[in-house]
Amino acid sequence: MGPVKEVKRKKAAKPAGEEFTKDFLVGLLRRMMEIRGFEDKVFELLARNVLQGASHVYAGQEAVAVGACAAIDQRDYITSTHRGHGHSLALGADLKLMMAELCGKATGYCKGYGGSLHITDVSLGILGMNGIVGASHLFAAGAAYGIKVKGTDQVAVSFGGDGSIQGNFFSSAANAAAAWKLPWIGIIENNGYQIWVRAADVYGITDLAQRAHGYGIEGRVVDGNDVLAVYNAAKYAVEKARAGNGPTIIECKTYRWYDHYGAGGAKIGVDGAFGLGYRSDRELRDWMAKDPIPRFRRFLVAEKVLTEQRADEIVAEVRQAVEDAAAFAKAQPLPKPEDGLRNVFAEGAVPLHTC
Amino acid sequence: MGPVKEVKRKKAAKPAGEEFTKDFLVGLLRRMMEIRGFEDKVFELLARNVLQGASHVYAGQEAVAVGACAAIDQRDYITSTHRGHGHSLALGADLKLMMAELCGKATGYCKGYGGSLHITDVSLGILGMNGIVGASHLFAAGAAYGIKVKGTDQVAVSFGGDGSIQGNFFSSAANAAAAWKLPWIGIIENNGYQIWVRAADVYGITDLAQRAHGYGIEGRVVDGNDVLAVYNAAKYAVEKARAGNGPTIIECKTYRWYDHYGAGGAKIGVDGAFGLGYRSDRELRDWMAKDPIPRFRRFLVAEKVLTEQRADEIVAEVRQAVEDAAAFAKAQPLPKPEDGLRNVFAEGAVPLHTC
Amino acid sequence: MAKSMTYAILEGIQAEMRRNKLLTLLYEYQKPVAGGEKGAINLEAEFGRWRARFCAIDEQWIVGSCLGMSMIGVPAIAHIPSMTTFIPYELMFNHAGKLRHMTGGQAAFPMVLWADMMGRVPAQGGQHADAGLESSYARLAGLKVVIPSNPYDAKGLMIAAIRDVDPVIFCQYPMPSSGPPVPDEPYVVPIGEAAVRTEGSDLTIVGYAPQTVEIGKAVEELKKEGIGAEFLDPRTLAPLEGVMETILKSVKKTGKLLTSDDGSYSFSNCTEIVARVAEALPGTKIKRLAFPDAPAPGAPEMLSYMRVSAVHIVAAAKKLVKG
Amino acid sequence: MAKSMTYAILEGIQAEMRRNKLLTLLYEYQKPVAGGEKGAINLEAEFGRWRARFCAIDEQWIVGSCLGMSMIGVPAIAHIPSMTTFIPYELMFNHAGKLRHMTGGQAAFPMVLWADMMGRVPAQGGQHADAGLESSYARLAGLKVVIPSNPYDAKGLMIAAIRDVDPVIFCQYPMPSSGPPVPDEPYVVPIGEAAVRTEGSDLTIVGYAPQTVEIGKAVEELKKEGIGAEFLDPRTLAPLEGVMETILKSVKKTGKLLTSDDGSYSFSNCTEIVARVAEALPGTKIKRLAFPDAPAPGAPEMLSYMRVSAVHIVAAAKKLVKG
Ligand SMILES: Cc1ncc(C[n+]2csc(CCOP(=O)(O)OP(=O)(O)O)c2C)c(N)n1
Ligand SMILES: Cc1ncc(C[n+]2csc(CCOP(=O)(O)OP(=O)(O)O)c2C)c(N)n1
Ligand SMILES: [Mg+2]
Ligand SMILES: [Mg+2]
Repeated sequence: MGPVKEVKRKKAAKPAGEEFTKDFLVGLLRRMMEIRGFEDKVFELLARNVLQGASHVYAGQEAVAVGACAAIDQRDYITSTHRGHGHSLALGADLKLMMAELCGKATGYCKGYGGSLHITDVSLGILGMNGIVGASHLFAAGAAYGIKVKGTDQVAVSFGGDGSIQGNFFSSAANAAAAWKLPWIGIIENNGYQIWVRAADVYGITDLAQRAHGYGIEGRVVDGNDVLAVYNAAKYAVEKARAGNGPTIIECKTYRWYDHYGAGGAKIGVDGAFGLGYRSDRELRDWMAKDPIPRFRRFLVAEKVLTEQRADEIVAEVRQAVEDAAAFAKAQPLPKPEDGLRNVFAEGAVPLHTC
Repeated sequence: MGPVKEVKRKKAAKPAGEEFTKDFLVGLLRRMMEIRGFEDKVFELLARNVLQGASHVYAGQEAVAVGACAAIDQRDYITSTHRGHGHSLALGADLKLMMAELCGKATGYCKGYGGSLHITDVSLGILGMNGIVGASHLFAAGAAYGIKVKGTDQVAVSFGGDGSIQGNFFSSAANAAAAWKLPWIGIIENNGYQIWVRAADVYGITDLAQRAHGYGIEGRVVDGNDVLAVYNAAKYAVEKARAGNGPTIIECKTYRWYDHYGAGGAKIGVDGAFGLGYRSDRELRDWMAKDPIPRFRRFLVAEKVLTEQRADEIVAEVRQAVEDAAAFAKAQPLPKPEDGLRNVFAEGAVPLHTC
Repeated sequence: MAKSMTYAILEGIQAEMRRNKLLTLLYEYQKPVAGGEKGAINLEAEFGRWRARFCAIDEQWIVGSCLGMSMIGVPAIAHIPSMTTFIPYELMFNHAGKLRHMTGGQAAFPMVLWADMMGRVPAQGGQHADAGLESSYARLAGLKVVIPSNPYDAKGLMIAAIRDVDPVIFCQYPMPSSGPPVPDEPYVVPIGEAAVRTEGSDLTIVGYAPQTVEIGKAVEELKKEGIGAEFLDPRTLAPLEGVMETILKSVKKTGKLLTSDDGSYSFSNCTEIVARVAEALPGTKIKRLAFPDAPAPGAPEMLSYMRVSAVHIVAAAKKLVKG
Repeated sequence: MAKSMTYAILEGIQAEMRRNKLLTLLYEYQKPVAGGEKGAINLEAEFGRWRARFCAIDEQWIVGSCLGMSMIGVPAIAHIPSMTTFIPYELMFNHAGKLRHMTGGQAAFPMVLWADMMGRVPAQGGQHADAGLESSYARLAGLKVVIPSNPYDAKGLMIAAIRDVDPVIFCQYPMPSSGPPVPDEPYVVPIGEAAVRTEGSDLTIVGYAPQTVEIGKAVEELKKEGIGAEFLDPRTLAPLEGVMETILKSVKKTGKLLTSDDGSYSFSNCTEIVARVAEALPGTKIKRLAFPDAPAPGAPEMLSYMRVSAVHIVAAAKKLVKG
């Protein structure tokens, strides 16, 4: 095992042997903007008490989902977490069906059964957002085992926070993936906090990718606010996995802007990211200065991939799409009460016991 | 984290700053002989179907238990496994009460409730042999946390096989011990097999001590058939832990002579160690050539710590003590049937439901 | 303002931590902090981080370490969040519940598993809106299970649990600050004793935790219609022997038993109570109401359709009484 | 020589693995190998190591990976040893049992948790002599639980479990090679149907797995004394609706129900059956026999004192019938 490697963004942002097309690069920016736009809307709806339930807002971490998901294909699988809106959207999930699910509507992705924590579209290769921390890794590694049985060159990517490497599941995933070179890529989104608990106070390591070495897995650390750095690391891991060379664990250092979930403390029109007791506003401002979206936009404009004017147009398009999604969701029907008894098993309904 | 270190036996077998007394060295030999003698008797009783239940014979691994337990004091704690006879005896457990428990007698260590898998003497600091693989590590790390609360300089040592580092418990122990520098020492007795499964087929690492690094713990590899090498490594870890410098994981490479448990295939008077389908007799013979007991005996004789004659006397004394223990156990009373209803809670008995 | 459930529980723990200098609390993110009229409680500030420690997201550590430390005489409380109730199930089953017995009485675990229970919360989905999990623990040998329905019982049962040398599962559902006022001083609500919430002779209603709210409303409603319900709250689920004395005495009087449950129907909470009554008092007319054997859906419309409410209890009680 | 339980089960798995080229078995140390008159079965030799894989001592991996792979359409069987039954409890509870519901029907787990159950073996002590654990699973939403009592049912229920798109817990207790002969061909014993082992009209006796041996003896003994017992084996514990039809039909006829159980008494196996009978048929005379709410002690003298045997069943049946 080598030491933990830092994957640095290539000077011209082009990994060896690959020329990025303009469409690809602009697509990355648009996806990040879509996530931000969606999450800003969710935050607003939470603050206005229009949305119920525990939405864990992804704003700030967009580069991780978008960079990693750009490295995989339609045929591959991902598993996600409580903070999963971004992962789905990065794969191209429909804003309308997302929003309908958040609103508990019968036409949402999970027909209203799931809500924010469980948005799933199996047709996009999403094996489920899972509200139990760490479970994403085990299910993806299990899917990776299934890929070996099928004999295809698919891969399975799991997302998990800095909290996801401890607990019950990660260890089982990592050991088996290492022993049998499974096509599993574990993405650790290290945003520094587990609710309010600092990773540094509960772990004996600083770079969480180091955990990989104990299993015999290559661990990498990347700047999680640099979409191309994440993409490059993920691409490397995906190609390695497809070639039968086993798993990689990629730690993406990043930050979440808002509180753990919801819009607690935020007044409408006032930013609810500041004034949280467990972190300093200064720390937040430092990370906001590294916002992955303007950073990548500036880069694309400087590299003449995009004009400022076209970028503004995209912002407007995204804003409109999000507003349309919110309007769509509002107009959708509620689920039928008795449908709660369905989908327990594949067939039929379970008996009611209120009378 | 440095690389995995191999703790080599010091030339003169004396760690810096410590002079071994003759008593200490001969004591190590005697303890190993006691374990071997006890296990040989257990094996014989199993083969003759006198003993019921699943005894997991420790023969071959004596240097690990004896070396590690010599490094701790009466005030310290250990936790043990399904293969625990050796650990108890290394701490000075009474041969008679051990044998009585194996025979399910009312006067055995656990009054007949436990049998081979659970022999416990809390007065020796044994927090219980535990038949669930890996649990020993978590309970010792928990005890180590309790030591911090008490503010003493005790340590807690857990024994576990090569199978014990995966599964549910080890990871929880290692992470917390690393994060908060708990006085925990994890001893991994790597005998190469988990029943018939080779560690190499189910792990992505060869030196299991490497697992430690993923948590930020120092991991060491020692020759587990060299009692002084084990002692030195354990002593180092114990002193480090007492000084508040946190946990150590020590992998002891060793081998078990007999089958996973019982005396299957053995005819009375015929050695049941050979002819197991999952390993070669040659591999076994190689390890038997490294038998920790004659090896240490030769060393002590060469160093003039012991004469051959005195060594033979010890062998005879141990043999007698073991025979006495077997006779004692045979003569002991059986438990009262209704006592099975006791010790569920601290007080009283639970109701019977057969009528 | 009356003390909240959490304030009452923390007040009990605080008193015991003052009394016993080793008692230790491990938790995840649910800070042992509460504000109230009698002053704020902050266990980390008062007792230091070793004795009130937040941990990684590792419930196995939180519970397993409390088992380990309690074995060496450091009594401990493991506080775990609601969606993780079953992560330490194996630890409580194969270790906490068995080691005393397997060691012939040598091992003891003076520890409390303080398990947060979410209950049937809307808009969360199945993993974050569960109830009834206490019954999986009540099945296991060597464990005690308590389940308070108001702050008074919560404080008294927590203190009883801490003082008990056997491992106790303490289940906290979100409950309103109703019931008797909570004294500032420590006191004990004994484990194994049911509470008679209201007396009556027409039928016996048994239920606990969130369902006590619905049952309470139903009992009032029934009274208006001239039906006297005797409402019993078990408070302890294991061991059940003491609780059953109270329940059997009541059912002997009323001849009718209605149970109401936020947990699922099968192999579940009130099942054992019903079965014991049926064995002891053949001829009893029995009705069990419960959440169906299904996960809790997110959408509130589906969820509330599935939960038992006061209306259902009133209807079922009338049917039992009138024929 | 009749086929053993394990042979029958492996024969079923083998046939399904031949039929479905993706079906995969993960296990720990219990090799999928069995010898019999019809030739030896060795799944690893026949299907290769990817499809019949031994694993590290990590039941969470074995079960979790089967969940993961079954989600992508690779049906899987997770075989775990008896002392580890509850290690994957959380996985089956919060994931296998809930994800279909939480995703509005999108997620499916065509997997089988093949759980070895030790039963009340002497000279082992509490962790290695347990029984009744199936009821903890039967409580959980979205899971099916089957529990065969002979090789014929074992093969047919395993094939049914494999073909079922929902997750199924298949509980194997060590059982003798009794019962109907096991056909070489694949066949299905439907999930959710009880078996009537003997007919009778004086009382109904319900029990499964190891207790069927004791009940079988008791039924013979009772026959000699002129008492006709109807002996029902549920075979499925969840969902219980179909099984209850058979049981209720029988109890309606006999008016008396005796259950006998190797698992513990409380919140347990036959509790749910008793409670449902009590609700549906008030007036039924009911008796539950069971292992006490205690771990199994090592010493055989203590253990056998605690287990229900044919003698106890005969005595309890006579008491129920004669008054
Ligand atoms: C096993 C488990 N324990 C606890 C929780 C409660 N919980 C939900 S999110 C969370 C924090 C997760 O932190 P991290 O993994 O860093 O992800 P982040 O929220 O920072 O994205 C916790 C403790 C849970 N869902 N699952
Ligand atoms: C969690 C768990 N899984 C499985 C078992 C069954 N089992 C008992 S001992 C053993 C092998 C242990 O191997 P190792 O840890 O290397 O110890 P060794 O027997 O070699 O001393 C297994 C699988 C168990 N007791 N606990
Ligand atoms: Mg985080
Ligand atoms: Mg081994």
